[in-house]
Amino acid sequence: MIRVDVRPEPIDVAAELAAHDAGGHGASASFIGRVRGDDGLVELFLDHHPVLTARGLDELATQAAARWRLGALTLIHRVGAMAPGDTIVLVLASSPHRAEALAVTEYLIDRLKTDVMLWKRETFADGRAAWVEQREGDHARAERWD
Amino acid sequence: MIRVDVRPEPIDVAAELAAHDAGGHGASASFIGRVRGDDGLVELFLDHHPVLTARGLDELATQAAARWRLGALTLIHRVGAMAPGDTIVLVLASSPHRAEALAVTEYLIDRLKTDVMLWKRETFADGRAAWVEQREGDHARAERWD
Amino acid sequence: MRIAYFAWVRERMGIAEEAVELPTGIATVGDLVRWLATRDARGARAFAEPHRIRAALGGAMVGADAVIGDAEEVALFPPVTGG
Amino acid sequence: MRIAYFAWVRERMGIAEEAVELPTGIATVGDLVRWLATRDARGARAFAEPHRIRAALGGAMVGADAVIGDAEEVALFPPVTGG
Repeated sequence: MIRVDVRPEPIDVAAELAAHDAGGHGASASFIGRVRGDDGLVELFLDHHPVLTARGLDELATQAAARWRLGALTLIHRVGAMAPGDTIVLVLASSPHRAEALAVTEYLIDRLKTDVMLWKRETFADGRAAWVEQREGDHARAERWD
Repeated sequence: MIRVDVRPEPIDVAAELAAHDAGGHGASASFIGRVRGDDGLVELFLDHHPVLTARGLDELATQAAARWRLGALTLIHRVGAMAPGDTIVLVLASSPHRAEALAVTEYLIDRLKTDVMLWKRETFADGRAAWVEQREGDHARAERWD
Repeated sequence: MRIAYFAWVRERMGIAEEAVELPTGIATVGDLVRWLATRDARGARAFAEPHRIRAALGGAMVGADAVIGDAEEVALFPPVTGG
Repeated sequence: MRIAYFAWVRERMGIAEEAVELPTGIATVGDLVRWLATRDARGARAFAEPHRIRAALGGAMVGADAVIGDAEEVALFPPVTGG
């Protein structure tokens, strides 16, 4: 079962985990990325192009399914305005064996950072707001998989 | 917050996740290992030496905390009789940054396989029961970290 | 044809999208960006640094030399900053 | 002193643990295993292959040459088969 979603609504991790688990899998790995309230950040806004994000996530899921034996995959990305502590992204990957579940989770979270079309704007307690610049480190991590 | 537990009672993943998350962390990775019903397996029994398992898990948690910046770590291993689909082991690792959360999860799950004193007995639908022999593959994976 | 703007390109343009009739001689995405940069003050602000602009045609990423042709939408935006 | 057995060693011994008085001359874990293997039929079954036996003294893994001394517990078991 592959489930991919991009949406402005909050991500209910426990509910997604329960739905993902319904089949029962030998090994499940997950990654949860949350908004960090560093440096007085009060809002993280993610802008996106709906067609490009949906296509990007679908392609990532398809690549992962072609590369590893997957029992189930859940890939949910939130967009729009978020507060510190909110879940931005959830990856749940299950496989009969642990190495695959861990590898696909790491692959997807690395790839998400570079392959999915999202733009971040940070707003701070003092009123400053700025669009985040591209970071080289993300590309270096993602290229390990090529 | 570091939480380590070895116990015969079922592991409630959603409840553990909620407790682990209470602090709010930038990145959380998890691994869930479950009993696989391969080849007609009906019961997995894990025997253990309480002092050795507790010490082994504590040492692993301490090593992980020394090696990576951890916001929180949950490490729970079930012992005793389990049925297919039951959760055997749960690792939840949180860190401000995703690379650490993923690395510590992979480290712990690899190490658990070799460093924690557990003995597996498999019982099958046809009545056969056998203690599992040591596998070389687990040691090869664990040694990558030395 | 429709142009969609994202992130700070949208903020500087002050609109999320607009319908335009391409002037004669505007064939590629690069031509379009150069034209927008000279069309008005907000365009000058949004497209002052063309190397910082990325584009998608019909939902696929393209380079500055991509021919717009009869695409329904050209999307213009900064490099992505990840998930 | 107490001997604790685990996994198939426990099954073959038929007991989880027992209190023993060590005979004179039994100083190390290896001595203990060899003695148990000759003590009775269940010991012969459990300790027929000493290279498949691992041991812990006072909760720490030790080799066959470890001196038992005044340890409260010697644990004897097969190689672990993981988590």
